[in-house]
Amino acid sequence: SKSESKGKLTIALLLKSKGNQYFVTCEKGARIAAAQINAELKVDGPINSDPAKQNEIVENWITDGVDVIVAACENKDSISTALRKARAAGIKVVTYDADAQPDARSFFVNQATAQGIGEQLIDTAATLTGSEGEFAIITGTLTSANLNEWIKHIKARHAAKYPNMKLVDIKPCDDQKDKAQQETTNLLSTYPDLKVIVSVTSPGVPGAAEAVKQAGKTGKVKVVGLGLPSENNAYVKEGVTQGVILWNVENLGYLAIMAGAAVAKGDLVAGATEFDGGKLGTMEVTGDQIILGKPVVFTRENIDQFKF
Amino acid sequence: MSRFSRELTVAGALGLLLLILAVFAPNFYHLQPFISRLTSQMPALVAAVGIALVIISRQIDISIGAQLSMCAIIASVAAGSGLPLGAVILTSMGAGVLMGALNGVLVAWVGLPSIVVTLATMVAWQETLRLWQQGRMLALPEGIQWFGLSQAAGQTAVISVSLTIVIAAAWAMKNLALGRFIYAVGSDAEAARLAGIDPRRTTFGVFVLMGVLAGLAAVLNLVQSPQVQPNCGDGLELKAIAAAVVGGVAINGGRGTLWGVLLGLLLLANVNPALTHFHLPPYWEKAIQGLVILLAVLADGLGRRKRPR
Amino acid sequence: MRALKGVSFELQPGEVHALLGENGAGKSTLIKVITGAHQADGGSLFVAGGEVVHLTPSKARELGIACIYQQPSLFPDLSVAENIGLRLQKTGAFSRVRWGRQRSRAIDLLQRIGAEISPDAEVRSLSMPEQQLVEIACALGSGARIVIMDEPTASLTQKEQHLLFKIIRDLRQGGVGVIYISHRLEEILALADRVTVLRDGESVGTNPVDELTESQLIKLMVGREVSSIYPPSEGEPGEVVLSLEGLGCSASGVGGVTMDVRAGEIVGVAGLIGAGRSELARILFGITPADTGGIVLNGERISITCPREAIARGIAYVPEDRRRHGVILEMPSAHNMTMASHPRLFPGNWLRFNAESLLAREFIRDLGIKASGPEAPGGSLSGGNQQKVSVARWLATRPKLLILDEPTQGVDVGAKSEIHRIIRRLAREGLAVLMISSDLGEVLGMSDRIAVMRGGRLVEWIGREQADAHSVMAAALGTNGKDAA
Amino acid sequence: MVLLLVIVLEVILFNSLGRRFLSGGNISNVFRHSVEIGLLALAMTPVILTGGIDLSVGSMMGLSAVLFGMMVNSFGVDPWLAGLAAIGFGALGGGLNALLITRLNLPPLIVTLGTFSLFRGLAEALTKGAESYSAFPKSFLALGNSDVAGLPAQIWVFLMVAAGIWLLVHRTTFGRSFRAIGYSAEGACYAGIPVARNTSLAYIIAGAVAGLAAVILVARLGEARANAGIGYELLAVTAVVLGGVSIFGGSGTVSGTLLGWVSLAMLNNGLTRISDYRIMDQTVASVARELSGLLTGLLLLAALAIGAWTKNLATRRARGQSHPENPPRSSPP
Ligand SMILES: Nc1ncnc2c1ncn2[C@@H]1O[C@H](COP(=O)(O)OP(=O)(O)OP(=O)(O)O)[C@@H](O)[C@H]1O
Ligand SMILES: Nc1ncnc2c1ncn2[C@@H]1O[C@H](COP(=O)(O)OP(=O)(O)OP(=O)(O)O)[C@@H](O)[C@H]1O
Ligand SMILES: [Mg+2]
Ligand SMILES: [Mg+2]
Repeated sequence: SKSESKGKLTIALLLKSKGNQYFVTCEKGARIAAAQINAELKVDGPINSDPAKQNEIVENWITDGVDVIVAACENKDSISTALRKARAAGIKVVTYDADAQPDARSFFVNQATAQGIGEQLIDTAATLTGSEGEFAIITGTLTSANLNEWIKHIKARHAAKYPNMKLVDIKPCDDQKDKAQQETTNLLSTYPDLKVIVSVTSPGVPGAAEAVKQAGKTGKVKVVGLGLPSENNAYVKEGVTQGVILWNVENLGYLAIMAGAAVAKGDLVAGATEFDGGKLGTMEVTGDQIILGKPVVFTRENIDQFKF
Repeated sequence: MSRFSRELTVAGALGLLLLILAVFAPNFYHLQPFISRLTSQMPALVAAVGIALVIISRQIDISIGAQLSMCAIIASVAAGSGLPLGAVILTSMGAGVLMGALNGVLVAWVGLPSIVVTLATMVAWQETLRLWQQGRMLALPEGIQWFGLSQAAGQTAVISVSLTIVIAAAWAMKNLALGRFIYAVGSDAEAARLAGIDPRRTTFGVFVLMGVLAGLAAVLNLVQSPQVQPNCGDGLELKAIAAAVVGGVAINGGRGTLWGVLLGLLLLANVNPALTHFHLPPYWEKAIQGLVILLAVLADGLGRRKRPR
Repeated sequence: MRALKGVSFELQPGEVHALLGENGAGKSTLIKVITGAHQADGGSLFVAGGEVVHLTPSKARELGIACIYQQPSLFPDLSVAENIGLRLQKTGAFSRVRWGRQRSRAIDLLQRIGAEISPDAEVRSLSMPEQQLVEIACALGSGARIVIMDEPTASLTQKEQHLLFKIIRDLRQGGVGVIYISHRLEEILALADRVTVLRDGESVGTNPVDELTESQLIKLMVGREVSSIYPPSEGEPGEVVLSLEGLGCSASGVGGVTMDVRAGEIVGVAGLIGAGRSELARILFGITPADTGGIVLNGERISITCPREAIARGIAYVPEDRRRHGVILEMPSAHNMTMASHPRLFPGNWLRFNAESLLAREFIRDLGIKASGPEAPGGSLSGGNQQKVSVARWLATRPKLLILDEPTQGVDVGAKSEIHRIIRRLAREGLAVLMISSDLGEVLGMSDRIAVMRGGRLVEWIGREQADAHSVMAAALGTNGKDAA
Repeated sequence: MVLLLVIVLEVILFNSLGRRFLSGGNISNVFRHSVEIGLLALAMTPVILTGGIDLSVGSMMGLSAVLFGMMVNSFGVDPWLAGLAAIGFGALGGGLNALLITRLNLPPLIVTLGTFSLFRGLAEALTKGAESYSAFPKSFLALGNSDVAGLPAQIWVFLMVAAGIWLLVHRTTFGRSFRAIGYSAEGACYAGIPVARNTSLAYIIAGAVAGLAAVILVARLGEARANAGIGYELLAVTAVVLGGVSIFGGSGTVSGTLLGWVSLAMLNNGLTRISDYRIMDQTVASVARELSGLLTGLLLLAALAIGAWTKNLATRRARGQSHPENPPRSSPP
């Protein structure tokens, strides 16, 4: 294949958005992996919320003739169109972070399933409130596909397991911390009995925490969400935010590249049950997914150990 | 008086909204959330004052959101390097002055259309920020949040500074020759020139003032939480322009009061919380904001049609 | 692009100095140079003995020069009091506006000139003459040593005129120098001490008014006998093309206009500025909606709601404001000339460049338009040639009725008689012409019949034989005993 | 012409710095990916020629995309029929803008700012923000992803629209009247030009083309979602203005718009081409895309400043007085 003729593997890493701390960290892990296996790494991603941008980047890579595309997908259906083209052009495709349609890639490096994330979030919320009372969700934008996927699983788990909890509202914060803060303030005054706020987007967690703190409801209203430890460190220590949930993002980027390289080299083929995850050791392969491992719940005790 | 019909309409609409909230959602008036909500609108209010001046002088500035982000990040970097609070505030405003002056030079002296100039500078600042900060949320040092005061005192400070600016600007627009120059230039630049007012200097000054206010708004935004995000000004331009226009500032210049702007901003800013308090689904939010803008100008257009030309 | 070539002119304190000249002679340009609105590119200006360089409007004001511009230059969004205040302020940007004082000063000034205008009214709500009054108030309040008035009486009624004359005499008494521009010779004879005549941007001489008669003035202005420049009327008029039956529009103060215009006939419409002549034309052309009376065109009763409809009916209107309505300055002359005939020239809305350029070249040749070619932008032509382009646009529509509104405004002497010849030729070819003009000589020289309007009404018909300057002016002013105003 | 030079420079620069910039596949990508913005820029040209602006086209794309997806997925409408309907909805939205602008004499900037929010809001409300539609037949998706006669399929549609708009602007009386209205609406009215009708036409076309752009975007992405076309209005305005169309109306050409669009599209693509180069051991990768916005802004300002420099003199001379930024304020009666 091309990779042999060139000698050096070219791996393209697609981010959901550039200039976003989460993906900056992913990229960091990816670079470590690329350096380790001596592959050339290209990184790109949209800088705005234009849903068509990811497709454009993938198609550019197709003309570039990269060997592997490792993609985090913003819009599942749209990006699959482009990824299928890439596969048709002989490029290996692995997804990470957010999956595409199964026929558009060979493996998905899963930090945790959408279901897992959704359930982890509501389970944490339930634990904090004794499985009862009102809760509200802060999301990024209303049109964001994978956030909606997580919310769907939150709702399903809620309906199945926590009949005494009540989802009162879902508010978008446009991925702006300040807007999350304002929305939370509104939620707090609209629903005085609110017990917990769940943010499925990372700027939403510190935003909600600041609003709860300013309302003097620290501890009375819990805050949980998906977020970066660095952005939430202070709030967790002050006891405003109870649970920040995230996987080791750097390792996610690392593993995604390792998986991509393994697929390209033919080390990882359909039906495999494990592959060599470099510094992460041997990773288990379940069907067409490679699970990074359980998300970490950052708490007052462990949050200082994570530097991203 | 018919001159202030728009202000009265908006005041009426705001009053009605607040009344309905009082009856159906009294929670809206709980002191702490009420104050917090008000405080969080103050940066937009200060920016809206600036944009109102720009529009009254018959220009437009869509770079203000990017200006605010830029000022906020420069200020927080300054704060991070250990500058005292006062110097941080000055840094922010200074950055605003420079960015405003750039717009001003290109519009007033080079003679380029303001919508294009500010479109270009908007993109430029946004991209600079992305390049520079990579979306990192910056943590601010101690003593910046609430100006190092208690929360209540800080909120009072933010609100009173902002209202002071509105009042001072409204007073100046009414009572200082400079304010009248802005109206005059917006009303008819050639007549202003014949009356001995320099339209170019006035226009330039307005853009610089806009920059100062953007810098100040950035500070007022900065002090409300311990971290700042590089996209904190995104969307501010639309919010401020809509507030000014809904409040009766004529997009063709020459007309409008800052009281109207204040009312317009409060009206638009309260639509969203009201929707929450009325338990309306969030996905109606944008459509309703758009309708409010259209209805406000529609009322104006119909009123204008009745008047003989 | 030289409006002024060499003007020598001096103004004594306590003198009313009239500036006289045909339309486009450069009077307004001269005073715009004096007030710093335009920069002179040669010569020098002395105020009270000192030479002034780089004059700007504010510098002019400091020097004590105040001006009433021909086109009111007020701020439409601001109140009357504030307009006056802004024009009078001599303050820095950071000084206080004293609303109370400003308002009482405005009331005072408006009273002095007998204007019944509320100081709180927005200027955009004022009529043209009211705006003129505000301009006068601004100039009077300035306490200037030199007051310039560019056709201040253009739209004033007798009452305000008399008050204005009294004020001007008071100013003269107080040692103020007044430059007074007007096309009304009787005003100049009554008011001025000396008169300077401008012709095509040059001063042709200054004389004491006492030594001059009206006809001498005209001769000075035009440089030859007026009567000689008009082509003679010939032939009998044909069918009635247009008849108006009590036409009017209450909003603009025009009412009860009844008239017939025949093919081959030139009907002159005389009247003072503001008499409603242009308004009548705008009603006929569908720009202002009529609300009373009817229009009969070629025997058919019609109503006209927009210019497009008027054009389709064979009406053409050469508007009075050439720069705003007559020519689109940025567009090529050829495009300007075909603009009103799109449906006729471009069937199916497809442009036909050959046809367009052919037509443009024909008009350029026939009307003697001096242009570098059909592509020359309207704004690059001289005023007279712009006017010809405007006329060409309407001739291209092949109208049955041609309404001309101040057809020779801003047009130099040569071009003027050329336009007159064209109008006469068209009439001869069977066109009905309604010619509105403030130029008395033109009305007298061109018209087969003269309709005189006053206060929005058609007050008198004067046949060609009876028409003279006196009878027309008297009818226009309403001073021939029948209707003492 | 400045823009041609810019494009040539871009080609030389990107081809020497980046990889395979001039390869057929890449050139075809450049156009495939910017067709929607190109369509909006084309549609915006008549609007800007009349002295107006339409900020709602991007949002209209979102609304049209959602309506289109809904028709196909929820009501089983044939995608080609639904595509026509989406164009129709776009025209309807443009009609709303036109109504407010011409009948009520409201400023286009504010009207379309309102509909900018309204259309996007309706799209979100219709889908509750979350739903999207992706079950489209292959034959339809081919419009967005296949090549026809060596060019991306949608380019053929684009070329047809471009030819149509070019004819409209340069070969019909409508185009002539757009300019007249842009230079002086009042003057156009006195010349018997149906100002309200023709202005409306420009906005309706803009809406319809936005609808078409939405359909093409959906065909390319295979998914219809309320966020289609976010921010495209500014990109389109940028291309138009870069192409030398005066934002005050009156002057400008469709070919200028096309050049403006091409130079922007190449800049955008070319900068990502050079992304795998390293400068002093530092990857430029993370920088390139951010630079594109910055350079776009600078390019815009530079092009305008040069344009203003050379043209200002001419217009000043033609107008004789007043500043260019102070066009006559009165509108036709
Ligand atoms: N801005 C301008 N650009 C080019 N030519 C101009 C401009 N303004 C006036 N002119 C021309 O300069 C000449 C003098 O104009 P001006 O307005 O001074 O005449 P005027 O004597 O005041 O005439 P009127 O009696 O009509 O007021 C005219 O031929 C006119 O067409
Ligand atoms: N902008 C305006 N607003 C209100 N009234 C106006 C306005 N313009 C004109 N009028 C009124 O309409 C009447 C007729 O004006 P018009 O311009 O038709 O007079 P005219 O005899 O044609 O004078 P001119 O010689 O200047 O053309 C005037 O008496 C004036 O009061
Ligand atoms: Mg004059
Ligand atoms: Mg007239």
